[in-house]
Amino acid sequence: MTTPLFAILLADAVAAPEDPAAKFIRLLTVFLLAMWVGFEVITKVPQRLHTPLTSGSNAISGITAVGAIVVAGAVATAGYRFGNLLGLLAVVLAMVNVAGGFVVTHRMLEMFQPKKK
Amino acid sequence: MTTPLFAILLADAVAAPEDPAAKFIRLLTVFLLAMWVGFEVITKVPQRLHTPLTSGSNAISGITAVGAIVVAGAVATAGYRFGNLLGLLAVVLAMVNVAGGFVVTHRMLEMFQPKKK
Amino acid sequence: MSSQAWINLAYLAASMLFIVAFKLMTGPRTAVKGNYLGAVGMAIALIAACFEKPVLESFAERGAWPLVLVGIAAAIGAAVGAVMAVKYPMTGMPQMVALLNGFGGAASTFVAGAELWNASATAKLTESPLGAWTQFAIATALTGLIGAVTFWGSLVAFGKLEELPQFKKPWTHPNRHWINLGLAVATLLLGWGFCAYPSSNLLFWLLVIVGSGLGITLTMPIGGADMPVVICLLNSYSGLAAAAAGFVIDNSVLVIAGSLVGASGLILTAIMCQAMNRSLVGVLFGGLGTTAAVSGDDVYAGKIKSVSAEEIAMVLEGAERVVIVPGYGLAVAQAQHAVRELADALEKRGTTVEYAIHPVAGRMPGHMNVLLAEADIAYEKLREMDDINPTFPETDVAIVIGANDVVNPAARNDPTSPIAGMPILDVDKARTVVVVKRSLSPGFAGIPNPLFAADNTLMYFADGKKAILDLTTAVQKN
Amino acid sequence: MSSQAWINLAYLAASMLFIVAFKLMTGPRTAVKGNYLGAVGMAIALIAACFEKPVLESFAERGAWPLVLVGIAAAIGAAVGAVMAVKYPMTGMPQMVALLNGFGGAASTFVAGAELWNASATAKLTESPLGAWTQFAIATALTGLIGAVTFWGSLVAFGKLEELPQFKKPWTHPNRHWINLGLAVATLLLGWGFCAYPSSNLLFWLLVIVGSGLGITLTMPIGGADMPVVICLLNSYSGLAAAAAGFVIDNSVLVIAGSLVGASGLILTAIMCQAMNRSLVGVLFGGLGTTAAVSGDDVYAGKIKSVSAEEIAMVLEGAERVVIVPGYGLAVAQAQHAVRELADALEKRGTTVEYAIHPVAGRMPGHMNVLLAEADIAYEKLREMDDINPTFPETDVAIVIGANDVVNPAARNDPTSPIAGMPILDVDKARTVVVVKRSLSPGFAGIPNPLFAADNTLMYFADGKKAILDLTTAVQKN
Ligand SMILES: NC(=O)c1ccc[n+]([C@@H]2O[C@H](COP(=O)([O-])OP(=O)(O)OC[C@H]3O[C@@H](n4cnc5c(N)ncnc54)[C@H](OP(=O)(O)O)[C@@H]3O)[C@@H](O)[C@H]2O)c1
Ligand SMILES: NC(=O)c1ccc[n+]([C@@H]2O[C@H](COP(=O)([O-])OP(=O)(O)OC[C@H]3O[C@@H](n4cnc5c(N)ncnc54)[C@H](OP(=O)(O)O)[C@@H]3O)[C@@H](O)[C@H]2O)c1
Repeated sequence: MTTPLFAILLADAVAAPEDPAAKFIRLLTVFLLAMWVGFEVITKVPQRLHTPLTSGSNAISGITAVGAIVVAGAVATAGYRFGNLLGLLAVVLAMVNVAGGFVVTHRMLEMFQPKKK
Repeated sequence: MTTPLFAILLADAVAAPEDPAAKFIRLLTVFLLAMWVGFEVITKVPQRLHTPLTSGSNAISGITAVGAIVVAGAVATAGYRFGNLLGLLAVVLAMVNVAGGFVVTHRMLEMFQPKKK
Repeated sequence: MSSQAWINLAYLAASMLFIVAFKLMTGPRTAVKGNYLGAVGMAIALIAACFEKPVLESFAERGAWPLVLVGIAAAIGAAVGAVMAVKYPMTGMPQMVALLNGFGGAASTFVAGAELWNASATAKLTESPLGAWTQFAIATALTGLIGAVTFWGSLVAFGKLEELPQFKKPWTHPNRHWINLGLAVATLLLGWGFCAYPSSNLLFWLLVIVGSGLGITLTMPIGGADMPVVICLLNSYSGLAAAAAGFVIDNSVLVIAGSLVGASGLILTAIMCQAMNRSLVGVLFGGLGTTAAVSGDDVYAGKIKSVSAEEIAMVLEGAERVVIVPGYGLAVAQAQHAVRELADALEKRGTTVEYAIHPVAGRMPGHMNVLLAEADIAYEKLREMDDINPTFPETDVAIVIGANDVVNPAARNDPTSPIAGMPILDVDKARTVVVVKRSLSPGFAGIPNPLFAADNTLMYFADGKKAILDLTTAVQKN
Repeated sequence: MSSQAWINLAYLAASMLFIVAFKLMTGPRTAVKGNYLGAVGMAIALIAACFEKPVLESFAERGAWPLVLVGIAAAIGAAVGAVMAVKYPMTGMPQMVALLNGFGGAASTFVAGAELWNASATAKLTESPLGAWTQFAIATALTGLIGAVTFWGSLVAFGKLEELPQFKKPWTHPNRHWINLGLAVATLLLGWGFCAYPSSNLLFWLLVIVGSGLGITLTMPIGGADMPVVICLLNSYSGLAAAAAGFVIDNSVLVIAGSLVGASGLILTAIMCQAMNRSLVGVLFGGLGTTAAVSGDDVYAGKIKSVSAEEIAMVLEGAERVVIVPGYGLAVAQAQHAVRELADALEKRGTTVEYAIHPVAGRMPGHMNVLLAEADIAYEKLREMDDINPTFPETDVAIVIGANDVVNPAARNDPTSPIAGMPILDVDKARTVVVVKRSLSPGFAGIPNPLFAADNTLMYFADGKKAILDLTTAVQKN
């Protein structure tokens, strides 16, 4: 028979296909797994490549450009264009980070290559 | 007809069920990350512990019991009880796997412990 | 937070506990804790499953009895598993793992089947189409298929390792490759059909039947000695089946745990093949396990020095450093405790005793470690191949007990040998080598071993356990 | 498959490419490929972003110009970044990384701010409540806060490393701990408030302002030499800010890439602290960087042997094995090419030359490796501490160029030394030690170095570059 507790749980469970909390936990799952992969993979990078590692990971942190593009390119409710402007600014900043990071890493790594004299 | 971003997020979260393809990719993401973690972590297990590793991972593969519980305990549409029966069978089999796996692993690992004579 | 969110959080916690469990498997002390944490994770996941929406709805509609039934089923399963685990002898671990593995695979198949049954029933009642679910049809088909292959393959592997009479001879029907091909084609056709009609229970179960056939015909021809590779591969499959089931019911803990197990099995399979210097395809479809034994007459003729326990005891008297090399014969003879006593006797006299463990000695990765650990031999004394090989030239006596292929110098010297290139333990470099086995018959690879004919080798023909017990007595008498 | 599914697939591909990129960072050859793959992943993700539903809707409604604007903004950013990256001198890498890092942090803040702005505008229009979104309010607040701290912290770090006059002296306001505490309390209060009113733009931007303050006041007191630790930490923060932004806009590629970067930064921070034998808290809140230099008079008095280039050239003549030990001074003097020439001259005469790289030599992990690689010195000759330390007793001459703390034997011998316990390069065990530096002034740790007064040490006082050039000439003359 239906106890009050179960009724509540039930109502909750039937309500929405994916509620924000469930979404949060889903992203948390991805976050924790990716963190773990990161720790495992990066502890294997040798000391001598730590500077390029820093700049390379720096470039990848520019991934926030993805978010920037979406907010910059989205439809703005009339009178609320400020969001788009912020987005554009974010695009510029993030792209400096991305391009700068990858290029500088490449420049450094090129130096590690054996060269013909 | 303005449909700003948040409204879409909101609509996504509250009303529309996630489309199957998107769901599949979401699970694929988790799968690939977990595989990667698995490879990184397990390559570090020393040879001498490979037998307990096999039985331990065996126990964990009994996680399918979770699915078994859900299908066994679910409401069956009248006349369609066969699904529940299958589920119950799956519960039994999966629990043999789970309990057997963990116990046998423990038994083996106990042997590796230094003992007082 | 909704109840679903709480459940997902519990699943997440369980997933992380599983990863930590694997992480702790790196040392024998931490591994015990790892195993506990794995069990805790499992418990959390199982309890959370009882609060899933369909279960709660069923509770509301039909009362507690379905959940009670589930509880009873779980209790029966757990009891059976625990009893098996406690009762099964340590030497039979490979079989035990195979059996448990098969059960896991079967469970996954049944979960997918039940899910499909319920879904198609609902679809029929509500007349809503299942057409758009191609990805989930694939996942369902894969679960059913992999689960069935795992179950039957594991049963065959179990039979072979238990040396049940029906499985003694590898099955080598002349047309077996055609049969396999036929089954594979049938699998593809049924799979394709199922994706087109994803609500068809019939197609699903046909797929399961074909998968069962494949599981049997693929495993039957493989020699008993190759079974460990097959077991690890099936272990990996059972994980992948669980992950696929996770896709079917949209559950991330199944996906994560399943893929961890899948990765673990794949790695072990790869390591084993590497250590045997064979390819996976060779193991699965080749026939090394079925090669007729090559005659060793030319190799051994007139060069074998057979000795008694007393003679060996005399050799051991002067030894400062003794290395014991266990192999599959140790497991067959169950001589691990006897070995321990011999080592104790030697150590009491001041001799250093160590053990050289080859990665594929025995019939399962880590097999020797488990056996010797059962006899209370300290973990630190079990040394891995690369670690101990350089020390053989400084070893006075190497005692090889029931090992053969893993100490065969032909792997190093004879490029035409079937095991050429396989890394071996260099016992032949020890001052004296004592080999304990019952006869001159070959080991798993079916080839003669020049070591037995070497100048510095003494053969002691007897059952492993009896031989070591006699030797210990002789040593203690001296 | 829906368009959203394709986009998500693209994001997944990008995420996997990022992981592969890190995985390939394990060797200098594969790392180049890794960097390419990382860039490819980024390109895929950025292109996919242009097909996100809001962007497409905007395209349908307002035409192409918003997307064109985005393209222009991206092009400007990329051009600026690329030019900076090509133009900046190699010795300034730490600064460069700090600056780029700061931009990434600021971008994350703006993304969260823009998202919030649009969302709250919609909420106002549609009068739908935002109340239930606590988790996302937390994510938004965190993104804004971490981003602001990262940006301002990075700017300060940049200023210190560039040795801009404003940043020369570490800021040590007597009440700074109180100020930090006040800002921290304000952060918590604002964060709490924002979670209660998650549609408040005002609260968000106040939080950003307070975060900016924290970024400055936390970084200002830290000594310039400790900046590399701060940079790695901020690098980690910028990753975490991106991951938090991923939570805000529900995007897994941001979450995955962000957490990879977060993990990387945390690991580097930990490694650096370990190699300096200091705790992270000590670096962030302690004051080793600000210690007044201890007088070295008692240590050095009467024991310093100052020599000329010609004298050193004579010592080098008889040497069979020379080890060069670079330190921060090498970067300051930009002497890497000169060192290369010296090594060439020595090698031409048959001398073996190797380089001993201490993990925290210089001002950034791997700093010396990058510098020496710039001068075309073969990767294999750069040897790590644990690897080369045992060889110093067989080394004829160790040439220490601009290194100080990393060769200070007090770390080994004097338990009261501030660097006691820090692992060092054992150059004092070489037959002869040549130290090239401008004066007897201390290095980063601000303590005297007994090595300079040792019997087998010759001091050569000059600017690093000039000194090595003179030495090379002297060697070639001999
Ligand atoms: N460990 C793994 O994971 C794994 C997996 C698959 C395959 N393999 C293969 O298995 C082989 C293992 O090598 P191994 O050297 O351990 O074993 P082996 O080469 O199979 O030789 C075992 C020897 O033990 C002797 N033996 C059997 N019962 C005995 C008893 N009761 N008392 C005394 N001796 C007995 C046998 O000779 P008698 O009959 O003359 O007594 C036989 O020559 C390798 O070829 C490996 O590639 C290993
Ligand atoms: N690598 C990292 O990641 C990192 C991060 C944070 C902190 N640190 C710290 O930085 C220190 C690094 O040690 P280190 O031995 O490389 O450097 P150091 O101990 O800081 O010493 C550098 C020496 O170089 C000399 N020098 C400066 N400019 C020069 C020039 N133009 N020509 C010749 N010599 C010059 C200086 O002496 P004169 O002024 O007499 O010439 C100084 O004694 C360690 O204490 C470490 O803990 C490193």
